[in-house]
Amino acid sequence: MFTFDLLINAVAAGLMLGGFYAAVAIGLSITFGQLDIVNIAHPTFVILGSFVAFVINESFGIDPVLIGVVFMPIFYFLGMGLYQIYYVSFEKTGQESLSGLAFFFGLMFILEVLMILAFGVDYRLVSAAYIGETLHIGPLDLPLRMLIPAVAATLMTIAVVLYMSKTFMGKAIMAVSQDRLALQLMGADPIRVKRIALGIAIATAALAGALLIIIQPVEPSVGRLYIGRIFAIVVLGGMGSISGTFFAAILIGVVESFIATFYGPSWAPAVGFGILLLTLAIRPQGLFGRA
Amino acid sequence: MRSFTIRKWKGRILASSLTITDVEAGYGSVRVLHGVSITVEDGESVVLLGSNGNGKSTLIKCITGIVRPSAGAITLDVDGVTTDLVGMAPQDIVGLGIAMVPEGRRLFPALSVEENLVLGAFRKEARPMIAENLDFVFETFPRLKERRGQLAGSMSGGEQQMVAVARALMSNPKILLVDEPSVGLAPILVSQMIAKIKELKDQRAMTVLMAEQNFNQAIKIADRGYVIVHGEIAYEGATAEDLSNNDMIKEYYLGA
Amino acid sequence: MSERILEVTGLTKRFGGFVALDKVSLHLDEGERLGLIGPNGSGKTTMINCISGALINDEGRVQFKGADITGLKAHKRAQLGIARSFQVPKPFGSMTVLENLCIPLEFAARGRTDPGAVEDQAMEILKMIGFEDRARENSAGLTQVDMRKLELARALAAKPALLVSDEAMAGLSASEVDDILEILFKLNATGVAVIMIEHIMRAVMRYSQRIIVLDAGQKIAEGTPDEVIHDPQVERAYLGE
Amino acid sequence: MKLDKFWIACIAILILGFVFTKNADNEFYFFTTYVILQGLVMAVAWNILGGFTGYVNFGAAGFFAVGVYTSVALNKAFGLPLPVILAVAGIIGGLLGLGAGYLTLRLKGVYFAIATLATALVIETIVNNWKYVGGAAGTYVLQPKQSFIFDNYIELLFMLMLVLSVAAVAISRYLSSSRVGKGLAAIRDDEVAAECMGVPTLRLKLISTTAMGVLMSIAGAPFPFFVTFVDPVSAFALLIAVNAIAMPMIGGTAYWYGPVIGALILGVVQETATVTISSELNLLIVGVLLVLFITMAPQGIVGVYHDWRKKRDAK
Repeated sequence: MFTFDLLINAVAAGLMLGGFYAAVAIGLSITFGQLDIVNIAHPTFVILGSFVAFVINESFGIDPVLIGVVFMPIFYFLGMGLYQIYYVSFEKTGQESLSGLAFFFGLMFILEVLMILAFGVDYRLVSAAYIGETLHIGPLDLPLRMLIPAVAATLMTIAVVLYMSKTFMGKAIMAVSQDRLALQLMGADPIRVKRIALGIAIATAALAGALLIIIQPVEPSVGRLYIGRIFAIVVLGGMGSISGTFFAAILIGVVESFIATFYGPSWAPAVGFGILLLTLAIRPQGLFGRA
Repeated sequence: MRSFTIRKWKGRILASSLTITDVEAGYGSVRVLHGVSITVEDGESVVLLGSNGNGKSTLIKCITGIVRPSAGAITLDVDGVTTDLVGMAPQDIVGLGIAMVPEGRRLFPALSVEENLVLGAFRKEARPMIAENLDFVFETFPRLKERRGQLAGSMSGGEQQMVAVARALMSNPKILLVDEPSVGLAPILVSQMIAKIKELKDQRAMTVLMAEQNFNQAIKIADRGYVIVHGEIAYEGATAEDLSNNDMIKEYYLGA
Repeated sequence: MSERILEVTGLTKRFGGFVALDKVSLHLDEGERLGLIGPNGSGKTTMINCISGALINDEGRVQFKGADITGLKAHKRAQLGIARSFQVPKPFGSMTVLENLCIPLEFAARGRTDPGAVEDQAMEILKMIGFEDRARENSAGLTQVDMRKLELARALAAKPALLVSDEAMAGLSASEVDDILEILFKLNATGVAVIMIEHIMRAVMRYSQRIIVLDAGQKIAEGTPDEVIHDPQVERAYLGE
Repeated sequence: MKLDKFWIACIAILILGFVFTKNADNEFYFFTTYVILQGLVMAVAWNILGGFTGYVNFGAAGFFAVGVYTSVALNKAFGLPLPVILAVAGIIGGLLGLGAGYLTLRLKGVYFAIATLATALVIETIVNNWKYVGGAAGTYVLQPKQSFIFDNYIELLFMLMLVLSVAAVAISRYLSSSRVGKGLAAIRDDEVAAECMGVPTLRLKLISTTAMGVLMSIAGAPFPFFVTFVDPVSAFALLIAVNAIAMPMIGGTAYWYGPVIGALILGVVQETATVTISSELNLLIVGVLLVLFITMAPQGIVGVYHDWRKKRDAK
């Protein structure tokens, strides 16, 4: 049944979903879009963030969003270390593209299986007072378990956009894949710039993971569902434009929400991949591309 | 460690000069330079002349560390402190106050003009002076001020060359290296650009080394210069007149 | 009376708004040696990309041996007898020198090869340019001058009627330049027409029977080496105004 | 045609396999070997595109599942005999491969890899929603009663997969040593140079992707009869996609025998690990081995062996 209430609720759900997608995609937007590193394991780091939130929430009852924020620095160092391995093994020897891709593919499995070994394949949940509460505004229902992640994700996006546009390092990150040599001529060390960038990218996964487990129960292989979706968002968003990524995420969220509302939730996952394939085939530079 | 010594020099730099001795360099097993020696004294404008593919750009790249010489020495003298540049990374050499306007401009095409300029001030010593330097380059190139928000990649060739020069100035350099500023520019723009570089050099008391194939434009700003043919110094002109009155020049260029 | 082998008429190529080549015409006779020179960014490489089919021109026509080949794919042109060497050598890095030559022999020159094993023919070509002792070496590990030789040997293995040589000598020493020149002379002696793009003036002047000068996408001069050198427009293009 | 060592070995393997079915009783062996051989066919197929041509396919599971579900649908709709099912699965897989081949026109390297991944996941979503073949819930497939000249159906499937393996290896070996194979190697080394040397790059890439698609899809076609219960989780299993990449990478991608070696070694290790330890650990082993080989020995076991021999000869 197509009703007005259904429609605006679908839009609202899509906006919130899209906001959350931005949190997952923003890290990949930095790695894939800015650094040309195809971190296919990014969603798995997000799941890692979910399990960190799960473990700490269960043991100490701390709010999952707070856990996510607190763990960002730890994930940051994880990302810096990861770049160092990637740099030494692939970038330095000039075989980053395909071997690097396979490397992250392998890394994805290792992480996923380690989580399966540690936590099993059962779905895990977190608890917080607001999960289960819903805000009612007229005909609009805004479940807090969606609204809070969407708000947190939007704040994180704003923070990253500010960092990228206002700091020297942020601008250097934007520049490093455009012309690495020219960046050296500006006096910046591209390896350090990339290390910091991947650190930031993985740090966003810590919070994104915590947000994910607020929205839905999580098991280790859930991350794979996000691969196509976030690649679609990043490519659609114009490869590395953070604000473009945010709007692409919102777009995908709304479209998925519509599909789920009017056709059934099982078709929703194909939206991202379908849009990705179309984008790659028709307009590889994305919809919100700067260039 | 290096940055520590630089900090000591800050604010009381008196003189800076480059000495290049017997440099040999190339790409992989291609040897482009066969024992080149040149000097650039403080406050001079020195031009490297010669047609394409003879090694002018390679020499500039050796100075900034983009190409590592296989033999020879490149030393920078600043205020009596001598630094051997061979083996240093480009970002560290830039940190010493040497800026380069690369061939083909090499802007960050997907960043705005202003973002490009700000990145020029990345090195620590330049950051405190970013506001005044930005004012200065906007004054020098008013066109860039108008277009500060535009993506660098969407600018015309002449405007891009302005951005490249302005961006190099943002690092507050003592020595400015300019590599083939005329490439891809209409003749009228070449002449304007080279005049501008001369003007800037005088205003900011810089030392300039420029590689340029456009002989007649390059000698307009030259105090003296070298002609490089096939990786060797074919002629050293002690003055600009020396160069322009040399009837061998055409032979060097066209191999007649 | 020799035949026209290549006829390029009013060729225009744009990249976005940038006009890389603006209505350039050129022709080449069978067995002729043509030099194509001009300052950086004058459109030389774009021109040979349009001749070899790596790029398709926007306007104008390319005719080869009297047939219109405008719009034909690069591999078809190679099969018809247009070979090119690359400025930056592009060897098939996983293969030996000999195997590198087998690719054009089996693809570009298919149907035009002599009877007998492909490897023997590859070996003959290597012998002709004095390169046979490197036949079994892996191509990725060659020195720069040897890579250039391989580029030319591989182009030769395509059994071309026209060879386009893109800066085969950049960055080589004087004696190495002479080696490459000698190979190109030998090649031409077998009846192959050659278009040479080169920055090393000494080499182009010596090699070319006729020279065409491009500047900013336009043909500014054409003639014998001597005529071209004394052309004031050429002087302006190189020395500036 | 003279029989060379390769063909003698192939025939010997097929005869041995047949004798095995007549003498071994424990069905476990057939189950295990079937799984290893299925991995082998997938690895060999992957390598035709990934190793010979240089285009990485992350969507192996998608191609496999196309075979699986073609089989399920045809069996349910018409009850067709297995050979017909295999043929149709091959055609559909080939068409999908052909489509992937046209993708290479626009998408190079990383983008191609991501596009294949996306394709696989779109197929998965379609299957999840295709009620006729069981949708997300899955469906049971009955093994046919008669099993030809074999004692039971698993022996037949084992023999079928053995024949497929030999065929896949023969095709891969032919492709690598023929004129086509040389052209593919040229494309992998430098596509632009290849085109300029007269190599019809698009046509050869289409041959390569189509062969890959046919083989992967055919490898999946007997799967429903092997497991008797198919759902998207098993048809699109993670392990299938990883193995298709890991086996060639570990064995060595440059030669036709690389993926064979990789598949046999990794397959045996996996089957042993599954029985003796756990299936999760099995996945972990694949992941760790894959990452180790990519970082330490990108040429795989075959490459390590060649290096070792070169060093020995140099002494």
